[in-house]
Amino acid sequence: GAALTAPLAARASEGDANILQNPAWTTSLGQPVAARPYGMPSQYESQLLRRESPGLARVGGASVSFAPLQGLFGIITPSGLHFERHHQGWHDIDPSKHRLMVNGSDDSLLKKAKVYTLDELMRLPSASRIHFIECGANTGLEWGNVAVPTVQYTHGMLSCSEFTGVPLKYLLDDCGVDYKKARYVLAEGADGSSMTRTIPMEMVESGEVMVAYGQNGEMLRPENGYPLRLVVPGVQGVSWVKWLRRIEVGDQPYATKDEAVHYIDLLPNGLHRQYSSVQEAKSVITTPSGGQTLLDHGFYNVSGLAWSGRGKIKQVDVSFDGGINWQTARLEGPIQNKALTRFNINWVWDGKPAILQSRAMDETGYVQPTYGQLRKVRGTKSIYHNNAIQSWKIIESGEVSNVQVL
Amino acid sequence: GAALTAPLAARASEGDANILQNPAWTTSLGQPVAARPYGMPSQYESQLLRRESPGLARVGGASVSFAPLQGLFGIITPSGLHFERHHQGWHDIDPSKHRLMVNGSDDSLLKKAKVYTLDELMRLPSASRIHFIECGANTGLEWGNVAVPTVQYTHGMLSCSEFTGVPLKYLLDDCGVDYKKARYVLAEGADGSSMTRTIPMEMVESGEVMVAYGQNGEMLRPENGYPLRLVVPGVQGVSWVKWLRRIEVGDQPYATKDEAVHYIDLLPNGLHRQYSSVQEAKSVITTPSGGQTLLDHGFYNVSGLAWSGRGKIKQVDVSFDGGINWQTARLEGPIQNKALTRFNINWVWDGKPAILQSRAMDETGYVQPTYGQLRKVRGTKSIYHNNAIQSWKIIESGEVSNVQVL
Amino acid sequence: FDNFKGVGRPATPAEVKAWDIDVRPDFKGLPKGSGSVDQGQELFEAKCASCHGTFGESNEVFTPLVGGTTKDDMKTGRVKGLSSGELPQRTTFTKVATISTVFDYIQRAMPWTAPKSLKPDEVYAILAYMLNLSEMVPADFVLSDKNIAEVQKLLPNRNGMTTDHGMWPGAPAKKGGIGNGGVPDTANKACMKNCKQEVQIGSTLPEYARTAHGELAEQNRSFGPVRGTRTLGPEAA
Amino acid sequence: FDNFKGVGRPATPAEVKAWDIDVRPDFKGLPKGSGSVDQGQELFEAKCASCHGTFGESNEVFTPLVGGTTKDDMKTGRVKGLSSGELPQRTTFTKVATISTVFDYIQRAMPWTAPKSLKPDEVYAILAYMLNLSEMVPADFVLSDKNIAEVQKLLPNRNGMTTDHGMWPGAPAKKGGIGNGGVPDTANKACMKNCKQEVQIGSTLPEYARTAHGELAEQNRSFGPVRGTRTLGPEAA
Ligand code: HEC
Ligand code: HEC
Ligand SMILES: [Ca+2]
Ligand SMILES: [Ca+2]
Ligand SMILES: [Ca+2]
Ligand SMILES: [Ca+2]
Ligand SMILES: [Ca+2]
Ligand SMILES: [Ca+2]
Ligand SMILES: [Co+2]
Ligand SMILES: [Co+2]
Repeated sequence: GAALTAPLAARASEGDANILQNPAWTTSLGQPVAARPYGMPSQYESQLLRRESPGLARVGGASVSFAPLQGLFGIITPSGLHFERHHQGWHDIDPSKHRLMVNGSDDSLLKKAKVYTLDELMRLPSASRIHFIECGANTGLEWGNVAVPTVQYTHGMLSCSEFTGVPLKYLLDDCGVDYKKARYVLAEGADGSSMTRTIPMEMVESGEVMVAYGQNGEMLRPENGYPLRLVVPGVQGVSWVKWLRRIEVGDQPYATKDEAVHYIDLLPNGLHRQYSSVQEAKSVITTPSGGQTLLDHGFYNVSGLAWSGRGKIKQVDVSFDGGINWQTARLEGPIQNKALTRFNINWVWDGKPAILQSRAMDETGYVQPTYGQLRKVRGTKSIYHNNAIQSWKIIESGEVSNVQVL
Repeated sequence: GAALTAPLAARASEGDANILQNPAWTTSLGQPVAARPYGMPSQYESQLLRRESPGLARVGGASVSFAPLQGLFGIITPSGLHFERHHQGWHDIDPSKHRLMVNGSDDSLLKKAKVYTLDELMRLPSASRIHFIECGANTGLEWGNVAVPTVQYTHGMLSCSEFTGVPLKYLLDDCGVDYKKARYVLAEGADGSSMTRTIPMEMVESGEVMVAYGQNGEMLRPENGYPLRLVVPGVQGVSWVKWLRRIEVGDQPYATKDEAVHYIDLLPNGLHRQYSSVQEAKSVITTPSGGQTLLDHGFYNVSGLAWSGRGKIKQVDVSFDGGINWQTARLEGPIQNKALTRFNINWVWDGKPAILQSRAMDETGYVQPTYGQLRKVRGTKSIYHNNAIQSWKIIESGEVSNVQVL
Repeated sequence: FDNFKGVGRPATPAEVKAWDIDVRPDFKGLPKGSGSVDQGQELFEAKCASCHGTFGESNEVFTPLVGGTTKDDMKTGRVKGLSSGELPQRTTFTKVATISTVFDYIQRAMPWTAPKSLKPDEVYAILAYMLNLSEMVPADFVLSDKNIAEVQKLLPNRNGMTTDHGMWPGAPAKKGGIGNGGVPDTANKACMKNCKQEVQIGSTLPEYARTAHGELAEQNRSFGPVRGTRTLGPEAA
Repeated sequence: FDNFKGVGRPATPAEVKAWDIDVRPDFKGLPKGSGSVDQGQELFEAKCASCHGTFGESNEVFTPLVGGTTKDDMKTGRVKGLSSGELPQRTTFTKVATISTVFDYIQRAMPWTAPKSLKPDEVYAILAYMLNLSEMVPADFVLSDKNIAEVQKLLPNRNGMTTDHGMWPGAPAKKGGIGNGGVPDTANKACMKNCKQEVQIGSTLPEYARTAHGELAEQNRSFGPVRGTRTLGPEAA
């Protein structure tokens, strides 16, 4: 509409008043350095916040807040906007009182159970790696049909950070774990829920699983597990146990509440899949996306995110006609193992209706499925692991909305 | 000392009270999601802040605040701790009133001068890349002799972020710039100083120079140029003009105040180097570093940062004996063009005095120089571009301090 | 490096005992103790009912704990409502296949505001009451570490789990692992041109859902390539 | 893509005029106008002296603007104090090689609290006063767009710059660029073993510098592999 594009046009024949008269910030002295010893975003960014989806959970302590993907750039999620999922609320734990214990379900599985302080853990060989974390229930609201309006609510249980920590394998080695017998790891948190999940020893042995204390250059945020969380690259977020206080090696999986009652995927035949962990390749266009309105016809950079729990993203294709024809998008590098990958593609909107989709392919050759393909196997009540191709419909007014293409 | 290590040891024969009695956070309900719609670090992180160096500048509006490298991990600098350098203070600019103009020193250098709004710029093809930014004056206090106690003050005019924006070349192409004639670019800010710097067209043509709006996933912070700053990878920070409002293409360099009176390097012969821009390969150990004290003998992960304005870091070597013998450190990947690279190396401290050094090599084969080598050419009054090897001396008490090895 | 000199210390037996409270499906970790349905009812009413309802049926704070299971399910070990689609909602006992899970979770996490406050006997009693509510044990039942394995054999959905899928890494079940070795469910192709005849829309956003998440215009920047769509108030389309 | 349809618009001449205020070494961009030393003194005392001192000599808010240059420097175009080491501090006029720089900067940025408030004639007058303070022009001098190129020829450090270094990219000067083509100053080697006989310490942290930056114990975490060294207070070493 004309009202929306007014600021784009010159306001008088002479030119734009914002140019002809110098603005206040160009004609005055600003604020000193360290005015904010720890900085915050601009006051004009206050609309991008993590938000709950009304009606999703009954209590805030066992709920989700979604990251505002519709306004984020690149692959690093600002830590202040990292999605949250707690089961018994979050605490700001005193690191000087926090301990990490490593023990065995049986004494025969390791040489000695040990206790580590933060002082000690932070002396060990550290690694820093960029990884995505996605809740297994991300996009879960949409298994049956379109349910929520924006990418914040469809895909916002997704974040990506640079994590720093100690590969868990070093700790298990230090305790003399018998890897032949101990094929499972129980990770336990220090919050009220003492969240527990079984982690496959294969992933620990690969060196990828980390006991992390750093996130995006600083310590983990309290909401994300300060001072320690497990990082299990490629695996759903619930396994990335926050406020990590104990690691037990065992010879059987543990069937904890969040792998025996939740985070189990209901199939059409009434069976539930247990220990479903890996997040398969997925992608979503974030700009433009549901609940947004394009200001004008013409050129647009269409931008989105792709990721895979099985490794690197190899290719992302974008369709503007609901999946009939596809074009390969540019990937912003470097493309990393089990990390978000930002893709961009040029587009000129001619003002006619369009349906935008993105389709990720990972290094195993796996291609993100359509809703039709996925529902054929998994039905519509799976709750978890919905990685179907997302569609955004654009109508003449420029309004973008959430639709599902089969 | 024993007092410091007390928390490490079991407090009674039974065990640690922090384990034997569950802490409060394990026996209570925590805070709900979105308690903080935009999150902040833990209350226990309050000691890591950006700080001024007393006596360095007379007024806060034309000063520096240093990033606390001594406590940072990985390569991403938390945006709240990004170093600051302002010349006339910082403003929180209203993006709806901000404009970017592209013009020529002469009408013949381009087809048309143009004006862009944020609405428009953010529609253009975007790139996201991780780059370091280092002030040309970083480590400048140390040209003559050791002057400051910690790595925050020796090297803290250094940060690294994922930047998202439009390659400047696209804008110049859009204005029909004549690249044969226009070999220089003037970048101008919208703050009181209207900071100006000359940028080499070679770097714009390479596609690396960006008009950035995004930093670490969100918009730039006000202190870092919200809503637009120039990103000039590999070049000293003063060229990364903040609050960018104008780009002029020209056939001569501009000799602006901050390239004709400051950011010029005094040589022993009395000449100043003008237009010194590229930051040569450099590195520093951040843990342990000056002003810290080791708690105990034994194993340590020695960690630091390396970077080069000429491309990727190829190798980092670390010495524990003041540069007589060296070992190659592990590099955390992926190693990126003109980005910080985190290195780590194992070390067992036997309690004897030691001098720790790191030495970066970049993909051109250039090796970071010693103080002796650098001073031979540049003397001691250069102020800018001190990339000498940093030394940290550790004495029996565990105290680490800043020394210079020639 | 063969050791991390000076880092970490052995855990004492008392420390391991204090924290190693997990209970596995094979009941490793199960504390000794017992509790009756009656005791459990009293405890449940005092400590649990406010959130979960007197009969574990409440939907107020969380999905119901009990309900939706039948005598027949107890025989087959498969909750029929899960496949027939007749189940109004999936309660805890319609899903759980391992009774250890419920014991373990109550012991570590409930009551929600006072986790780890229950003694083993109390957990046994509360669980006995929940089993009675689920019609798995009679009103005079006393649950204990001795007979919990028998109860496991009655769990309505005990045969309701499968690990035959590609989302657990490592070897497939036939080679000692528990998954299918990583084989995914779907095999989409990266077709590029004329990939289908027509676009079949399966679902569009219902009007109530468009406005149920607040004013979308206020959940986007007020500048940039797009605006948040105005969904509430007089200006809304 | 050959064009970005719908993005950007031509700048109007008035807009370019409003923002394109830079002045280059060849005086491209210099506005017409003039101002006398006398006028300049009045303006300087009113608008500049509070920070820079009546004679541009103050060190209070910033390094001095004038001082440190000699009649001889004006002849050679090289400020001798820069190489002799006799200069107590580097004032603006000991360094600047292009008078355009000073005009441009005052016009865009000064006075500090009211940048861009000066008209061209005022900038000429103030600069005339500063040149007079630097003993480059007489007390009755009137600086203008017409004679500023003559003043350039008197700048004490006009020959004091070199671009013969490796820190500007592109072709070397002999091939049309302005730098040396990227050749660095030093050529250290990645020697790994027995690289020197002894460690020569050039400098250590002076005691006053150890405590001049506040309590270092409070500038580090209170946990982790190290502690900040306690430098102040009774517990300090
Ligand atoms: C103050 C509220 C509250 C009280 C009191 C409470 N619960 Fe809960 N309970 C919850 C919430 C909320 C959850 C979901 C936690 C989560 O999401 O992980 C839950 C989960 C459970 C579950 C897991 C159900 C499932 O399907 O995941 C069980 C079992 C349970 N509670 C039993 C009990 C028992 C037994 C008691 C008393 C000893 C009790 N609860 C007291 C709020 C409460
Ligand atoms: C309120 C204090 C203040 C006032 C008033 C002020 N200045 Fe400045 N001036 C400064 C500061 C601070 C700087 C350094 C800015 C920077 O770091 O970029 C400066 C820098 C300068 C410089 C550059 C010097 C150099 O070597 O970089 C010149 C020239 C200058 N001022 C001239 C003037 C003139 C002429 C006026 C009056 C018209 C004036 N100043 C008024 C504070 C002031
Ligand atoms: Ca156990
Ligand atoms: Ca999760
Ligand atoms: Ca100009
Ligand atoms: Ca700088
Ligand atoms: Ca120790
Ligand atoms: Ca337009
Ligand atoms: Co759950
Ligand atoms: Co300066």
